Amino acid sequence: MKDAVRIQQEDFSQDEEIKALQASSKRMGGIATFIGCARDFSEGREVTEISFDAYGSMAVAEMNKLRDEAMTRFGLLDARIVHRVGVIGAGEQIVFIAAGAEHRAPALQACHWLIDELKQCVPIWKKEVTPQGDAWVTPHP
Amino acid sequence: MKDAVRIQQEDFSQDEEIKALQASSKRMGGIATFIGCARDFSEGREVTEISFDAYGSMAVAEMNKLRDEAMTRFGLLDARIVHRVGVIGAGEQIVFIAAGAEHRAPALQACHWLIDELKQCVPIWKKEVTPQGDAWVTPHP
Amino acid sequence: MIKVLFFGPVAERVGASEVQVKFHAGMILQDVRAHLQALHPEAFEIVCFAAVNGAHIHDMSLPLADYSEVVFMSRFSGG
Amino acid sequence: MIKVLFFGPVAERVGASEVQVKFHAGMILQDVRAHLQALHPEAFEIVCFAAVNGAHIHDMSLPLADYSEVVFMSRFSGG
Repeated sequence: MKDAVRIQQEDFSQDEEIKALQASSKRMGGIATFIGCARDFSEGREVTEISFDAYGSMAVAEMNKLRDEAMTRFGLLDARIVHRVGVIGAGEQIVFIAAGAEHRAPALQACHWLIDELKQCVPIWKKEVTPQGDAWVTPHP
Repeated sequence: MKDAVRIQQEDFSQDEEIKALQASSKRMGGIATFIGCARDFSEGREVTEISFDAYGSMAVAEMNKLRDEAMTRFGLLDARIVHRVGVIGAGEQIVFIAAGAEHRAPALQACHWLIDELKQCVPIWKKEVTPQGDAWVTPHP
Repeated sequence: MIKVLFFGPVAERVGASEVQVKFHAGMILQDVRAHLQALHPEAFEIVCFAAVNGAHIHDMSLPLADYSEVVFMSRFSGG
Repeated sequence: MIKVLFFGPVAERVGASEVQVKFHAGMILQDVRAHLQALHPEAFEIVCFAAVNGAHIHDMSLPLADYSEVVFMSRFSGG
């Protein structure tokens, strides 16, 4: 089975990830997921693709820390985090988060917390490629 | 393409549902999903399977109303709701909700709102089948 | 004729998923409810909601048309 | 030798994803930062975080060991 936390170039399958998550416990009553996608339009500019750079070893370590903290904080049965790097076309999937718990509320809260924290703590940078040129994205504080 | 709102006996594929959701707009930056699963244990009893009964026509109408309201209330680009009926084994998927928006917060909030409302408003009933006999589930108020 | 449907735990207590109630002029939802509640008191202990032709109805004084579809339902437990 | 890595917008402004800085006894993180900032002022305008051997470091007076891996990073924009 694939690792619960990964950085990879290739696309991922939700069906596969959910199956891996569910395999950890039959007591899982609720699974919340978040998928971040490459939009074809950002702040008034057309975006043809997005290119990601990552400090890979630290990014994976930080994602594992977030997963561990979410498991404890929300009492999850399992969680998975996958982030793609390299060049991603408009409409493609970028990031996947799944949180599974006995009941729905902690799964949904953990999923929201994980994507917010990932954006704050994980050393990954995106560059939007537009017909007018490339631009690294400056996150809103 | 399958309807965005459905009641069906057969299992569903997240990959297919997400693809259908994404097809509605390339401006979709965030997709939140919730999957409800049949647990093998509930309130101290072992559960071997869950059986669902539904007032089908009204359930689909109510689910469509919820989808419409979520689209407006959270400014979604698209949403999908699938609920299975019939007999579902422990560990299997019961319900699927997906909400897609330009940004992550409304997608995550809409997904949480939709599953909470579905439990309140949609005429579906579950019976837990245990080694000690069957019991209709009485929801907590 | 009024078609009355039951689902889940209510159907189990009634022992049927559909019954017919004879229509009469001026009939209101409460008439159907009172008639069936007398026959199936245990089932109606858990009835919380009613629907007529697929719409939630809170007002039991709603006049019914002949051939209406009426449903008496317990609390939902889907999802 | 201290290995210094750059990523994303910082790497673009430095014009390299890796540089070497000569180690000396008693070296602290701030020494490396000051040295590189003088060479690449535009890149360091957007530097917000530093890491040493894969861990976030807020204290620029951290003593460095030889062969440490140091990274100066701008705000993250993943997800």
